Amino acid sequence: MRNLAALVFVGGLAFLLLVIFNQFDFAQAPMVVGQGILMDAPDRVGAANIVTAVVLGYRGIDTLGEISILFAASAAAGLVLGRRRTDARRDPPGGFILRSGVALLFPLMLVVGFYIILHGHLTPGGGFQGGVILAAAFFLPLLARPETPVNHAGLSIVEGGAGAVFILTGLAALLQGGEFLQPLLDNGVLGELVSAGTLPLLYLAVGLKVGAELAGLMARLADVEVDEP
Amino acid sequence: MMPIEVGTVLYAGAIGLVVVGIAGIVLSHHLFRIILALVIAEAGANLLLVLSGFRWEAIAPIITGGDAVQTMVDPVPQAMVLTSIVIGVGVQALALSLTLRAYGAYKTLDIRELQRRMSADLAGEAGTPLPQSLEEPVGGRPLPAAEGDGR
Amino acid sequence: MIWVVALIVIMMLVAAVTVLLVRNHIAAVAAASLVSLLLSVLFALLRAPDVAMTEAAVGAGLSSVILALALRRLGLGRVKDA
Amino acid sequence: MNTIVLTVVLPLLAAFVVPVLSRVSPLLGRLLGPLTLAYAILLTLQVWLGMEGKPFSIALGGFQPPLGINFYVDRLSLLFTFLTLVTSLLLWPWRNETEPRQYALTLLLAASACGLVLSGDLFNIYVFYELISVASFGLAAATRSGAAFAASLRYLILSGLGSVLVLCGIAIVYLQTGTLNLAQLSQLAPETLNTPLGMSAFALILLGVGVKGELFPVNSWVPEVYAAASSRVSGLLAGLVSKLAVLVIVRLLVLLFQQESALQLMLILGLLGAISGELAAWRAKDMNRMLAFSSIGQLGVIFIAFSIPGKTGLFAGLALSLHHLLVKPALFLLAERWRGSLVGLRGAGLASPVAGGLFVLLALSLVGMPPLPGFWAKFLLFTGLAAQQSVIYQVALGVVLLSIVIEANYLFRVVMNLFQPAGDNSVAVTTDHGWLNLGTTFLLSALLIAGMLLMGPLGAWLEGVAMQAADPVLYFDTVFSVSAIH
Amino acid sequence: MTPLDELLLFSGLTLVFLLLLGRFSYAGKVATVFYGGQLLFLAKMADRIVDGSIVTFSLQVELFGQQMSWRFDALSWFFAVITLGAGLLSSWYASGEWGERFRRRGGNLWLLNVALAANVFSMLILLGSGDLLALFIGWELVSWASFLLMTVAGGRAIQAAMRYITYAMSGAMAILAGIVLLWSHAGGLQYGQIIEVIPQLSQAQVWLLVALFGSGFAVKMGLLPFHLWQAAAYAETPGPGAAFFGAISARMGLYAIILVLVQLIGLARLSELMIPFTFLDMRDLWAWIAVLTIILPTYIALRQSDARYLLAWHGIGQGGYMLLGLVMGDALGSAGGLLHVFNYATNQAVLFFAVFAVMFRTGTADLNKLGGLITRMPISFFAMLVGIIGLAGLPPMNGFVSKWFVYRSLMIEGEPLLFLGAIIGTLGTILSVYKLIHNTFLGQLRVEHVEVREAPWSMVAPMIILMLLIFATGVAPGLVLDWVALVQSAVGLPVVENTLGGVELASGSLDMLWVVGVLFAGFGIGALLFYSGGRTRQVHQLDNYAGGHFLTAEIRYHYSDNFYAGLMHLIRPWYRGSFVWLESTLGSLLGIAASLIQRLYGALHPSIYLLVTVVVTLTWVLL
Repeated sequence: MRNLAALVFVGGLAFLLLVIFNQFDFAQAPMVVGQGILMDAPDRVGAANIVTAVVLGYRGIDTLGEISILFAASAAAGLVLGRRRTDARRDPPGGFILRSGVALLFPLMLVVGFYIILHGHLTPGGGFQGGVILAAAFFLPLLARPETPVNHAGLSIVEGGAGAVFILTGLAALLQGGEFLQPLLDNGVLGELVSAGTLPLLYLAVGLKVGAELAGLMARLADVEVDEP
Repeated sequence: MMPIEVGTVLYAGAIGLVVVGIAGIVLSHHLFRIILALVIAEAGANLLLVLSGFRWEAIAPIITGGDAVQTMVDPVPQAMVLTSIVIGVGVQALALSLTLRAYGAYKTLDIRELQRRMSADLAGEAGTPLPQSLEEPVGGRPLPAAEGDGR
Repeated sequence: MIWVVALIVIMMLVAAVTVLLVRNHIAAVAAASLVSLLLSVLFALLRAPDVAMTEAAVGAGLSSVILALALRRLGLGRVKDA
Repeated sequence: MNTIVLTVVLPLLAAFVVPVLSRVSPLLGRLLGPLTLAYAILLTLQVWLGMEGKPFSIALGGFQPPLGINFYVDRLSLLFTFLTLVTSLLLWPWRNETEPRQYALTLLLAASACGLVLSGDLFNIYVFYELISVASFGLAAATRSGAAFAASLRYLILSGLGSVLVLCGIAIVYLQTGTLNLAQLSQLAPETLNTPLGMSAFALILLGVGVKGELFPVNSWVPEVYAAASSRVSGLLAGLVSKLAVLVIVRLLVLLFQQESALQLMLILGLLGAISGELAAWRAKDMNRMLAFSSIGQLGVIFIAFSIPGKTGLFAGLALSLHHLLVKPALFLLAERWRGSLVGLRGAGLASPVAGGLFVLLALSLVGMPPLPGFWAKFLLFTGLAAQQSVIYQVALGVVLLSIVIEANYLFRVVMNLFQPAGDNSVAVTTDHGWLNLGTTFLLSALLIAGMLLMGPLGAWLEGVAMQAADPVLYFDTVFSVSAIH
Repeated sequence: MTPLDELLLFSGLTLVFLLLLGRFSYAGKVATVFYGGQLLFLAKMADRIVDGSIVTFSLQVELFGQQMSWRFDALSWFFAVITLGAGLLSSWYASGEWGERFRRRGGNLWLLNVALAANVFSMLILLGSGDLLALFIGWELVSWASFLLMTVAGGRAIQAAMRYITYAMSGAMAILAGIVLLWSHAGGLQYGQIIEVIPQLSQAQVWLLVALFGSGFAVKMGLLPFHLWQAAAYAETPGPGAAFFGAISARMGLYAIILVLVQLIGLARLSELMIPFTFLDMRDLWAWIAVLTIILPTYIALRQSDARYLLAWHGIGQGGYMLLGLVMGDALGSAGGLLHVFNYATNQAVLFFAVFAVMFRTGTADLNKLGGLITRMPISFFAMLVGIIGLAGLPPMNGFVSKWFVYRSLMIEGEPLLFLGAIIGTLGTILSVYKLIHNTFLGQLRVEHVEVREAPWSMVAPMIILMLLIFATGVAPGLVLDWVALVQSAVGLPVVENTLGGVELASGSLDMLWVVGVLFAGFGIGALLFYSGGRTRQVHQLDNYAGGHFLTAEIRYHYSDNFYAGLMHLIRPWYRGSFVWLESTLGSLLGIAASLIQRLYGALHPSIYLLVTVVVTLTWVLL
């Protein structure tokens, strides 16, 4: 009965949302801000990937908030899951194929991850995507050899350090009389690797932070034992 | 009859994801499914945002060299969705950690059962025990003794 | 174009419903991953390569891994479980 | 002037660094947070003195407002920045055994709260709102009891659902206007958002954000979380976070959705919240639950206040919010030792008369005994409601009056229990409140008394704050004149 | 410094002094002196009051555009005299052996002293209010101060106090609603502004105002149907507190009624407000409420077996006389109502003092466990005798004068039904006060009370003062009537033409000097006849026989249980407890609503609420 009522309301919600969104002409939305940014970005920011320009430039504080959320989630998860007991039962190590595969994949993924991060201002991809790949790279060995202890201290240093770099880069601009997170260095030539001012640096910080955060999260989830209350 | 437009299909897809997600949250009682449903609903909302920046005949907002000015799609919603996706995964990880711990404490993954056991736990801690289930009257049934043992 | 889009959307919705209806939790995670994957294809079609990459990496990849890990810890990770 | 951004950034920085620092030096780790917050408070005061009452806007990253994100600093946002920092400092988890992660989460909460108040961009507000959410989930679970985990999880699910709704609302606004900058939106709103579509966006955002603001039907997490979380966290959530959520809604109302139906929607939900919260609190059997339900009721009243159109509503709502912000954390701090069944509290006030006296003072102010500040806040609300012609406002007036009667009843039932000699079957009550809790409560009560004595100037000043915040044109001009100068 | 500044400052100082030093044994005595000092300050402003001028308070507060001021006019002054008198005597009563014993038995004397001072102080603030906002603040202060005093005893008193505060808060909220409504019409809360705006309001609006204000003030007065809280709350308060409450506390409601309904809105306007579906107007309604308040509580008092409760229930009933006289609105009726405030205060105080004196010595106020104390506590007996004569409204005590005024006014105004009601009430009063004095002081002395002595002087002295006062103002009501006339002219009622002994009226005067003279002449003759017969012989109190048998002290022949058995048999079916039923039904309804809501909040899976609300609001918005 309750489910039936809920279904009716779900149907109602679908209908209402359809009614609402059908009133918009598809692909005709006013692009007030978007157009402005498209005109402004190449000269102001100098990043070929305008999404990156938005993420790190125009909406840089969003990104700061976002890595803070990841940090908060990771800290909260750490708080919730707690420290692992040393005598806890561990998973059996992975098989030979897994282990050698990991050994092979690990450097490859590192390279790919950093490549994606560092080309974030030029091509699709950037700190988030690259960070995820880095996280996967660090998580894979754990899957293969569960008995290896996770270096949470190292991870938290990377987390904190990368976050601090992001903020300090922003503060540097503030100290020079600009606004917080104002791009600092010269824009350089559009489309080159070393261009777009401090954007690559910021994206590197984001990538490292995201990578460390997610790796830590996965390691904790893989590591936790449930029976302990 | 009007031909179905791509826009309608896409909006329907996005709304469908949102609604399926919400339906999952509301209808499902299994914590794990609820978290999955939350992920789906968020994905739908993300799609909605991306749709709001779409333009026909436009290219992705990346300058590929050559200074021919081409129309591009709106980069702002894309940036927002990037943010939103990462937020989503953080929340999801936290939710799963909490689920693990809640399961560890109460040995159930049913959200209703979890609520019951938690309320009983909280009430017991506070020294205000909940009344027993109202379906069963308190105390034994005052039935006449059965034939066999009525000696 | 419309048929491609419609096909993807329908598959996506079917996968989403599957997530809720299928009894096996591993299959549900797989279906959720499929939703993300199809969504990232849609993002790519919508000229949002960055988002598509992120969705593929985060939604289809990382998120599924996290879910699977949690499932294993909850003791629900076996395929045979109903 | 642009140092105000540091109130967001420095706590964030401290939060990032604190886990590492605590490994190096636990003492530094413990001190970093409070020092950062104290410094941020000083910065806020400096900006306050520098702005001379005139609002200004900061273009973050030097990207001018409609394109980039701006921080809008007026007296209201600065006031709440200040209050956020001070409350976080007062409710700082000082205890020795605290994990550094909890410091980090508290700092993140403070930072995001400041950002939420200052931000002038809809999506940026959403990001900070999510940050507050995640931090508060973590803090709510920080007691590491099973109940805390379960309550926090249920809170998270409801909140996540709310986030999806907010995102949908943002999508509607963006589809309709093509911008997310509040100043620009406030200019575009009369043509684009004064439609059913705009209203549906408002409804979605209201219900989404309302989860944190303890809005009526989406607040069932409140009793669970407050009963399971530590008192300091409960105080922070009930006192601060809920107000910030309300504040976001109010900003949107003033700038974007100045329509009757939006106000009515809020009014009705607030009404239901007020009466349901107070009634539930009336029946509550333990301290934390009672305070939680009472906070739902109070928030309902605050929603009612903000739904009065124009400056009057803002003034009354702000006064009520400030009062609640002062009183609720203090009550939660007292409840830390007095948690548990209300019957078991017999004699607790006799055992620790100072705490009992403070409880009575706070309860009296909450009930609205003149001339305590609570009365004046409610008086503003009542006069505002009575001046409205619509019947529903008169109904609201009656309901709020009724809720006060109920509130007086249950609060003083507790007071009577506190001051009756303990019977044989009452639970032994720990008398020790700890100097920290008692000191903080004392400070908050002293502020309350000071507020009563300085009610005249305080009221005039608050009215100025409300007047400034109620002016969308000023908002627009401020944000865009800055861009002209740069 | 105006005299009012001095008065309020001194009153505040008294409170502060007691807060700091109230736990010492001398505090009560010092406080008594302080109350005397306050009375002196009050006397100091008497000449200005007599001039008809107003004494202002120097401090004015302006908040949120509302000017708040305080001032004393004749009305405030009149009530303040009674308040301070009651405070002085109560404090005196408590300052000696009574307080010592109270403390020894585990009572909190500090709290009692402080609460009494807080009550006096807050009442003075209320009486001084110069606008409606100040009035409300004073009102709330009085409410909470009373609550404080009620809780002193603990135990059952707490229950009563909780009931009181619920009623009082409901009343206060009704008043606040009225104030806020007035504010929205007048734009301010000064009395002048309100008097201006009232004629412009529609009948419906005034109706609402009268209902809100009236019910709010009625709660404090204990008028029907808001009377249930009062008896227990007053009776359970320890000695002096109960006397103070009985004497003046409930009259704050009358003060406010006079101020708002008579002075601001005006009785004439009340007569214009018709009650739908009846031929009554608002003023008739008030008169009938007054009469019902006289009758019902008085007959409930008749059933009480606890002396304190009996008196407290009477207090409610006597309020009805005051209101009845007042709504008559003519010179004689309103003078009777106002005079009764004073008279009743003296009567009730002396009665409570006597009852608590008995309690002090015997440890009980249960009317079934007392009797024959007349020889053991003669002064207390005499105090109670004077008190009940006054309360029942018989000459030569002052109660007679005020009630005579009210009856006379009812007759002149042509209200036979109301008159009949008042008479029925008086009948009940006489019956129940006789029960009081009979069961306490007359009849057989109980064995366990043989050793009982008269109460100590610290308790007896206030009683003697009150007795003298009652008798003096009974013989020469003109002493008080002068003040009453001042009040009448200040409020805008017709002024009574009084003489020292009473009034001169075309339709028949009252001169108490004559009445008392004749009465005492009669007594004298009676006594002469009685004693000249020489047939009296003094025997021991326990030396008794009945039915030809000597009775030992152990045999109980003093019937007190089921007093008035025949009458009770007759009227018992009328005690339905309807109001109690109404109250508990309301409470249960609220309880049901509350538990439903708790279930809502205890929902197992609450996200469905979010879904439902989203759908409903979106539908509402899109339509």
